[in-house]
Amino acid sequence: MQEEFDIFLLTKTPFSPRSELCLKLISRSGNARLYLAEDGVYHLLSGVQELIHGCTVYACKEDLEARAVNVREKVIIPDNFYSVLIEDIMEHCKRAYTF
Amino acid sequence: MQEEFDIFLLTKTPFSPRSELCLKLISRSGNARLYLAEDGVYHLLSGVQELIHGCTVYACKEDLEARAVNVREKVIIPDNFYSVLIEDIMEHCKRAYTF
Amino acid sequence: MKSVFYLLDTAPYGSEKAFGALNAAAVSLAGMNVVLGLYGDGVYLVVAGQDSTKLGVPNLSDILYSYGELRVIVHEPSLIERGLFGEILVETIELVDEDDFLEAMENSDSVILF
Amino acid sequence: MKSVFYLLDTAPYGSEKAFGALNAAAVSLAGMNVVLGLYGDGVYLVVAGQDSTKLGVPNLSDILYSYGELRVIVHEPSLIERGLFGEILVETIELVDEDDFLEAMENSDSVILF
Amino acid sequence: MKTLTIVLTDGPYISEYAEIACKLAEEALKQYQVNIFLYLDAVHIPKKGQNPSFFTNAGELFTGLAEKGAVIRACARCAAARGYTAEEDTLKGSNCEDYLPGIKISSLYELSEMLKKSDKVISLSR
Amino acid sequence: MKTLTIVLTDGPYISEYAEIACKLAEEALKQYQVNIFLYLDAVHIPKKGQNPSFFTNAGELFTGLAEKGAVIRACARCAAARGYTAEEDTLKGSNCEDYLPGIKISSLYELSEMLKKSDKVISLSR
Repeated sequence: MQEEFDIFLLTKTPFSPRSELCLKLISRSGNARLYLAEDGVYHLLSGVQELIHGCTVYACKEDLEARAVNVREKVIIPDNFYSVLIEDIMEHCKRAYTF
Repeated sequence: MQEEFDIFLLTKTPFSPRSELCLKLISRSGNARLYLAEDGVYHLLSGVQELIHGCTVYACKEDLEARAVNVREKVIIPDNFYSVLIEDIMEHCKRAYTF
Repeated sequence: MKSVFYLLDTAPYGSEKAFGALNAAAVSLAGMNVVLGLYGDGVYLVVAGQDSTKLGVPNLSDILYSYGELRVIVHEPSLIERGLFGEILVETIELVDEDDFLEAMENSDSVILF
Repeated sequence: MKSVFYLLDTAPYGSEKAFGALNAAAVSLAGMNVVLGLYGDGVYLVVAGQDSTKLGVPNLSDILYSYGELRVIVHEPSLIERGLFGEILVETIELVDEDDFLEAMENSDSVILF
Repeated sequence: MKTLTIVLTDGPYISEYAEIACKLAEEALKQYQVNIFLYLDAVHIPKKGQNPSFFTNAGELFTGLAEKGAVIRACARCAAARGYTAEEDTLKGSNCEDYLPGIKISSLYELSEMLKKSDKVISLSR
Repeated sequence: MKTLTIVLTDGPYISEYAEIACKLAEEALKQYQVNIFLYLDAVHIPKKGQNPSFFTNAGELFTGLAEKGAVIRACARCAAARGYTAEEDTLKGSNCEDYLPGIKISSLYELSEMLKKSDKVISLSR
């Protein structure tokens, strides 16, 4: 059987209470993937990668560019963010959450 | 000359960042009146009266009743909240703020 | 999909969201396991004695009562932070700690936000 | 009314609010003293190098530059909290501490929220 | 006569601000000139045909305010984006056929003019 | 075929969620059935005649999704409140004359039916 992940799509800024809830659920999941889109990409400026060890982080290129967020490390920036996200949600996902 | 007040209309819950900003401005004003309407009346459950000594607090009756906020003390509940507020803003007000 | 968790983190009356969440949860009761989770400002929904007559909008605590079969869980830390612990609460709800709240989210097939 | 303070506490791009605040501030420049105050998530507006071409929406930092006569003040504590202190910022803005930010609000005849 | 300007940015029902603005304007109109500027989602407020079963009809409230003398203007860019078009002709005090009587679409510069002529401003926004 | 349901609660322009929903749906439609339920302010999305000068036309994006097979339904109560009336007849796949082709007003029970038949659900809300 294929491995199954908990997929989190986060579109809120770090100071949103929903971001906090999202990060709590990620830290409880043993097998999470975090997709940052829209204002969610600002989490990369607050060092979210340090908070959620072991969670793979994806970010949307167009949203990074619009917001001038320069990522240096530990983040996957797919050519087609939404295509990767949809495949992950539909085929490799135990639970999908959006915040 | 008539006395002039800083009038604050607050319609946000205590956990809104705008409430925090509103309370900061009130604490700097020597002569503030706080009008709580809509979700702003929830501040009475968090003890806002203790935070802003010397500031007169008004609350909107219909909003208190809808939200089941029972006020015990130190709050003026006018028969016609919006009439009192408008007169205060238009006639006795140095600066009017809404949050 | 056999279960759905409606997350409400917005205060009632100031926005249509609480009314919308209650209606959506109610229609989902037929055929699915439904949980309405109140978090953050959403917990204000459970203060007892709401009377919205003069505001001219639906009484949301009456709606809560009228769907007695709806499971409503309330994030207790949010309630305490907001000074609601001493208040009388609507009886049909369940206070849960953070672990139980997150677990209820994890146990649902989907989460819908309001 | 001779002066107006536009308060923006919402992040750019995720919502039309930043674009709306910039346009409203721009049209007010003729005949009034205008300050655009960035607070909370609004401070994200001043990170330099924004390129929204692929998103298909207006470039908000370009708009900031094109109204060079608009006074834009940025609440420094909000900026620091968000990890933006080391970032390169748009040049036409003014970093201010909390006292100066609140004073600018107090010195305006009106405050409009976005 | 003193002037009050109210600035709105939210649509009806999703927030209570349309109703609060109306309560404020009703009181203010007894003694003062009232302007209301509808910006961003607030341009939905004057739409014809609203039929909210459980809430007060926001459109009717605003057309009522216009009858009592409030000057109500909607931002042209925000209105066009949301499918409300300004016509050349004005009928029943409106230049948009989707709008209730007395409420016009106008340029954003109108906001600036309203502010300049106002004694006080109230801004309501989520 | 697996089914994805997207639930929206915000109107166009004021938030980016209409566009994100569209990007997700475009990708999903290549392989899956896609349902979109428009709730609360999201019932404004399919309005005819939107003309946003600076943003992508949200209505056109959604009518395009409907053409590609997405089932898009708007909540009847939310739509009526905001002035969108369901007619008895269906024309070009829509039962509302203010709506773009392919998008219908339906009961809230449709949301529940969509959820039951779905493999995954994405909810986007401010």
